[in-house]
Amino acid sequence: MIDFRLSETDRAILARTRAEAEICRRHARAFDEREAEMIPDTLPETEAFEAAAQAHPLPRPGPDDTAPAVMMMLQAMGAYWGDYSVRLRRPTSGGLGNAALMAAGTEAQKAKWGHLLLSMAITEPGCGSDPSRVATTAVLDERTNEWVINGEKIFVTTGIRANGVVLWATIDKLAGRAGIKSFLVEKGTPGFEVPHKEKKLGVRADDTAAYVFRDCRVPRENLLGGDESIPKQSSGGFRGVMKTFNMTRPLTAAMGLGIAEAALDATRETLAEAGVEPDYTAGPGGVGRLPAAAERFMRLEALFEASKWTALQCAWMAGKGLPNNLESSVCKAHAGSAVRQITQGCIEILGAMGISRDHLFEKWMRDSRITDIYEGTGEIQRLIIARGLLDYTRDDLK
Amino acid sequence: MIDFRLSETDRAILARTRAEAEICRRHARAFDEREAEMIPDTLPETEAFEAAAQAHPLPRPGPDDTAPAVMMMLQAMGAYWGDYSVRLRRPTSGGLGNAALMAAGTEAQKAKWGHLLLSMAITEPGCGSDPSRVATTAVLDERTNEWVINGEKIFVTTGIRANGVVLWATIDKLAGRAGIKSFLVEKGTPGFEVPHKEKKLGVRADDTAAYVFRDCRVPRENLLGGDESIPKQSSGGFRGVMKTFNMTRPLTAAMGLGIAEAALDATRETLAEAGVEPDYTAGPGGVGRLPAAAERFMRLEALFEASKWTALQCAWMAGKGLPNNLESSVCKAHAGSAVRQITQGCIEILGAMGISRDHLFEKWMRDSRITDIYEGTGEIQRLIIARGLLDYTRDDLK
Amino acid sequence: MISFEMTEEQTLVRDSMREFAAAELRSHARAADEASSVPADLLATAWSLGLTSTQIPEAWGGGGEARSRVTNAILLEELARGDAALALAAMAPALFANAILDHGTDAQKKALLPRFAGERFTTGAVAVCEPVALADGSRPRCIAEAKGGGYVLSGRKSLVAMGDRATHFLVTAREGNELAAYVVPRDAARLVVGPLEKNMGLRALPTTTLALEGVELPAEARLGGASGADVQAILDASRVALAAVMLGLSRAVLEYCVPYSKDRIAFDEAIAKKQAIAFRLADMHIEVQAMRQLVWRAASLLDHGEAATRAAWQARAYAAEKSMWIADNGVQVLGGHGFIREHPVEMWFRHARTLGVAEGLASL
Amino acid sequence: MISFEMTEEQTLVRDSMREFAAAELRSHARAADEASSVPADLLATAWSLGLTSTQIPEAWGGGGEARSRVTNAILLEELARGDAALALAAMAPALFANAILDHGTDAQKKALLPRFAGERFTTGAVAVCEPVALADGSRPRCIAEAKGGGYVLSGRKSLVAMGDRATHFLVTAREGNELAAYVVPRDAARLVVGPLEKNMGLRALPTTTLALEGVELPAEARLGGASGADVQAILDASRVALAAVMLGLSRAVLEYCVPYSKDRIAFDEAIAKKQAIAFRLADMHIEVQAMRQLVWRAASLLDHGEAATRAAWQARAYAAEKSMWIADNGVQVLGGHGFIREHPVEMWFRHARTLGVAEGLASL
Repeated sequence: MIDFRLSETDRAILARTRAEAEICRRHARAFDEREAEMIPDTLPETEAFEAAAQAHPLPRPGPDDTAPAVMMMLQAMGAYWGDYSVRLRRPTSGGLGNAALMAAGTEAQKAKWGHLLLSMAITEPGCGSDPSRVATTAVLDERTNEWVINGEKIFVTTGIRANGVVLWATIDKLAGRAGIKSFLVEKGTPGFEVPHKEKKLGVRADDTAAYVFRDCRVPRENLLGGDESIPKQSSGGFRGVMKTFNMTRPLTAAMGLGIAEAALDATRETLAEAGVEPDYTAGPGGVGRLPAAAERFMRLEALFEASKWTALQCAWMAGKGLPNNLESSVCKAHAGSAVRQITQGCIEILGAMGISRDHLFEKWMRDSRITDIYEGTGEIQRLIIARGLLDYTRDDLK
Repeated sequence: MIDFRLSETDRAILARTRAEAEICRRHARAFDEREAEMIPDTLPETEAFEAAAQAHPLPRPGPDDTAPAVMMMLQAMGAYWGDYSVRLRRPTSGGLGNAALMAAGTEAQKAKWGHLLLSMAITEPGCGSDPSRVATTAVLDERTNEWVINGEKIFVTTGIRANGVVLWATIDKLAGRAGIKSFLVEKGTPGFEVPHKEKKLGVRADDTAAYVFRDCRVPRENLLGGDESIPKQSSGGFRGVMKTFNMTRPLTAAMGLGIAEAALDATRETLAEAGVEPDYTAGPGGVGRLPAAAERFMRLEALFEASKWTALQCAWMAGKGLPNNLESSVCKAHAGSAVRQITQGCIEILGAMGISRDHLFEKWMRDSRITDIYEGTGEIQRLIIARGLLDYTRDDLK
Repeated sequence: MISFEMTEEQTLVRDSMREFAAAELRSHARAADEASSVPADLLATAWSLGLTSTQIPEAWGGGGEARSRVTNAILLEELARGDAALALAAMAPALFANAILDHGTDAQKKALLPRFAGERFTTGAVAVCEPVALADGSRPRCIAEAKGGGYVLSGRKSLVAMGDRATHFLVTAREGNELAAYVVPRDAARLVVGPLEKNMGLRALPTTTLALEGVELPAEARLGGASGADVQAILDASRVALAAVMLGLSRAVLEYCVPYSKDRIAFDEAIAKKQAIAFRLADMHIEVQAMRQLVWRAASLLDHGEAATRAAWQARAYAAEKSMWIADNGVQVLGGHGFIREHPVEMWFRHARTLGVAEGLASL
Repeated sequence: MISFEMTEEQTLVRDSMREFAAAELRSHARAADEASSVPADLLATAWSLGLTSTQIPEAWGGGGEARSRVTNAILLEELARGDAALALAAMAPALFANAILDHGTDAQKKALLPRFAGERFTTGAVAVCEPVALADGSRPRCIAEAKGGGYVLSGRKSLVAMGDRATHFLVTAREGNELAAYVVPRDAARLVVGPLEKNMGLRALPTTTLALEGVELPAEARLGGASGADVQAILDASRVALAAVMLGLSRAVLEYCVPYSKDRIAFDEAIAKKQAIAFRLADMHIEVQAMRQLVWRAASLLDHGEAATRAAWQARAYAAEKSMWIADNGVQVLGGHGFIREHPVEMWFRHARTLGVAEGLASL
């Protein structure tokens, strides 16, 4: 049955998430301003997190609870409502690579690497948002049963702090997209170098790295999904890789939306202090009499809800094992543009105070800007959607 | 010197235009609703126009007067502020073909046909917004010194009422765009048929016709610009034709903007009656406290002014004989999208009353919608602009 | 538990309504728009499907089937995909009946609901809109004054759907600072039903004005009687319903533009192969998906009796903005053909602007 | 007579400023932004060009050149194209000086203007913004009360450009229902100049807060003296000036994106060959042209002493909206490179949002 309500357990889980997020937010500004410095891996407040955990015990999941995939989204939103980058510094938190592992890994692989913080390395200096043009190669050395990896990756989120990476490499250049596979490489593996950290517009505390692989050897079983993931018919191969996108695109949307929600919540409070309140009883003609700030804010809220539920529906499909490639692009594209409008719009509504670094509005605008860029730009998503709608191939619509 | 002020003469001319426009507007609704019927060519109020003329005598033009090309734009705006279609029924008013004649015709041609109402026929069933794919042919019969024209044209504005047409035809299919020339054909010429009138969303009283030419013969001198317009080097040929666009694109913009201004003026009045007033002293933060209707209206006004002055600058360049092909596309594209936002936005601001045919708001929204479509859609204009910006050829950017 | 799973019944409703809309609504839409009238036999056909009666409890002679706002939103989306004007005309009886069913006293239900369980088409009308700038359904200018144990209504209404044939009108008014509604029989004294209105879009939907020049009503005429009714809830439901209609309209535009742009050749290839067109189609699809989430969410909150005013506002405001954008761009995708009446897109463009500013034209 | 013809002088100013901006501003912009400070020698260089002094009448020691708001708008566009933050820092002295020149009493001119005609860089500061939500330059919360023949100022200001080094502050305040401004020397008692503010964009432009905790001023401190000054006119000019700055910023973005998108290869060809990118560049160009018309129009009205409040509002509001759109899409055109600080676009993105909500940072 179509239902938009949460169970008791759901609420408890989110309460815990929110409590943890509030701890993270205390450090948001400091981590942002101290980008350049080395910051200890763990927060000073491990105790605070434990306290939050005790204050919000998690009941046993029941049959009425929201599906794990959807709950994962709500938790991601909650976490990023607190702080995008600080949260990632929790040893317990997973990177994008973890989502890939959970989605495409074998049980053995999940058991072996599930505890690690895994980054995801797709983009290369040459290929921007075009995942099928991956130039990094993986060659199987039959003699030693090892994959030998060579290539460069950029824009690797949490690339410095991750203990390992799920990276895309081609095992057969001629096979094009079909030859692309995911491999898991642990930090410290010889030939795996992390030359530098990028200086960015936002998510400054969230280390974004460039990776270099030079004759980097990993055991045969580090091929994500195991040898079975090498399909009989080639076309399935790329889908195998693409499959890992089915949760990462909605999750990427959720991360951005968590930031947008933070901006909306703070704007609502600030407007209320200034005596400006939304009024949802106002009809289509009546909104014209509300203060412009209230009307504008209400529209941004609606945009947020539209984006949020579109992303949740996409994750719900993933949880159901329903093909959601088109929906993944839809929710990623929608959220990517929604968070831009929302975080930029909140500052416009508030006026000059919004750009002061004494508040977090400007940080939320900077941090959320990555949403429409990484894991496939908004343009790439629209290309995928349009091809689906028009039943066009890559050659029909470039 | 950069100056945005009008002279005395300018103001007198505009006062006359506005007075005439007010007469036309009285008939706007009737002409719109009675689309299907035959309506007499001249308005019942020729006397009213004469009275308006006497009430607003035109002083001698002086050196301080605004250039004719710019004044032509302001007059077009003023005329369409009244009513787009009714105005065209004035025997004295010119069609788009007249602008083409004035821009590209020889003195002899201007003298011979200047008094006629001339439509402009470019679009064909096959070629949409792609003028270079004109399939209508003109072949010179050396024996009789006549051009023999064959082809079909659609979306010919004022096509029924016009006494003649400036049409595009190719004299050399192989030469592509270079082979395209403009020809003047008077109504009644054998082989020139007008099969039917289109039923439209807007400008319903403004007859839009389809034309058919079957072995239609016109004298050699009906080639616009005369034989000299057939260039030595082919490339100039298309420019010769394109040249006629340099005033038609800004004029098309002005027509739409006249309608948008009508919508803004009426919305301002209606809001004032409802107790909602703009306040231009409000700063970037302060606008949030204005009624949403006022703030929204003020933004639409700004959009209008931006579009208006962009179009006027383009016309000013044409008047100066400066190449304004890029500017023509800029102002046409800007106005095309501006009038959509303005006329649709005014109704949204007013609420349900805006869609009643007891008022003209809904008609202005329908009428102005053609602006972004005819004389080259907004997409075509952006293509031209992008090629110019990027220094790309038609093959580089399709 | 958050779920997006349609019930079997909902899938059934969706499919059957999609068929009906294609066969009966889309096919008559253009002619009805040009004629500015709704075909009587169409209303009869819709009536025979029991669109109104099935959800009326058996106690009042109806089919007594369970009523789901989500299911009704799915139904409206499909009907509006056929044609918004004809869909609203066909569902007008339910608009009136649902308000009585949800908020009426037993006496009001007993007196009015059985009329909608009969064989022949019959309808009431709901009068919310008013012919002034910035009109707001939640703040009517129409006034109700208590007088001699009854009420006196004064004010003007517009966009009263089916006002030309309604047997009763449910009129919203301000009673002091309260928002209230009153059942006004067509033959009430000093009630003047105006001639058919001329609107930009939805031409096939007959609408009239109402002039209430001191209409005297008995106490029982007040919806919900002495305890009154939650009229905002009626408005909320109507906003969600209109959002569902705008959603269906948006799909109609998108689904017309996709094949058109694949067939239409310019510069030697299908315009759909141009990113400028293809990306716009993608954005239309994106917004259709997003709109539906807001509609379902608000409808589901209504189903579970939770506070829905905010969700309803969001669904309506978002659908109004995006459906207008979609229809406007549909016209642009068709270019010159978007401007002539040989194609339905110009009609949908008029529908979109009309729906986006209207209130009280539909219910769930 | 409507004309868009630049004078020879204006062409000269445009070209020389373009050179200066490229050589001195653009080249230092990134380092200055990362260091959050403006290079002192840059201010000296700008000063030596006489950007401030030349337009001060000879009577007060200046160059006495004719002042044209349009010319100054052209100048600001070019400087901001180099870098908005450094442009505002370099023009800060003129911001203060122009306000005195246009609205000050002879005594105020005599006392203050000669300072700006000297050899070494010196500046005052204008305090308009206030650190509250929905702050409005035309409705300050800062209050001036008449007391013992003088005035007492109470309130808080923010985004005071060059507040760290200004010798004087021109502070706007509400005097009863009147909008007024006061010259406050840096050493005034109960005036607290805050530490450098941390802003999202324009990091190179030093700004501070001001706390006026009952600052006592003599009657002569009031701008324009007893008859007062048209402070709205100062705000109008500042809005047009900021619009000119946003225009220059927008051009910087467009002119950076054009070559980038021709060089950047994706899917085997330059991204500029994709309509999705090419049309966005076209829209950027369209809006740059449109913005300039509104800026020139407002500036020209100011030059001719005509009512310009409406035109100034339009120029600022439009420039704020479109320059933000352009910078935001500039980031998108660069994709991942738009998000890293190796390219200037992320900085322009921060500049755009900052300029779009600021007031009183520039003049004409």
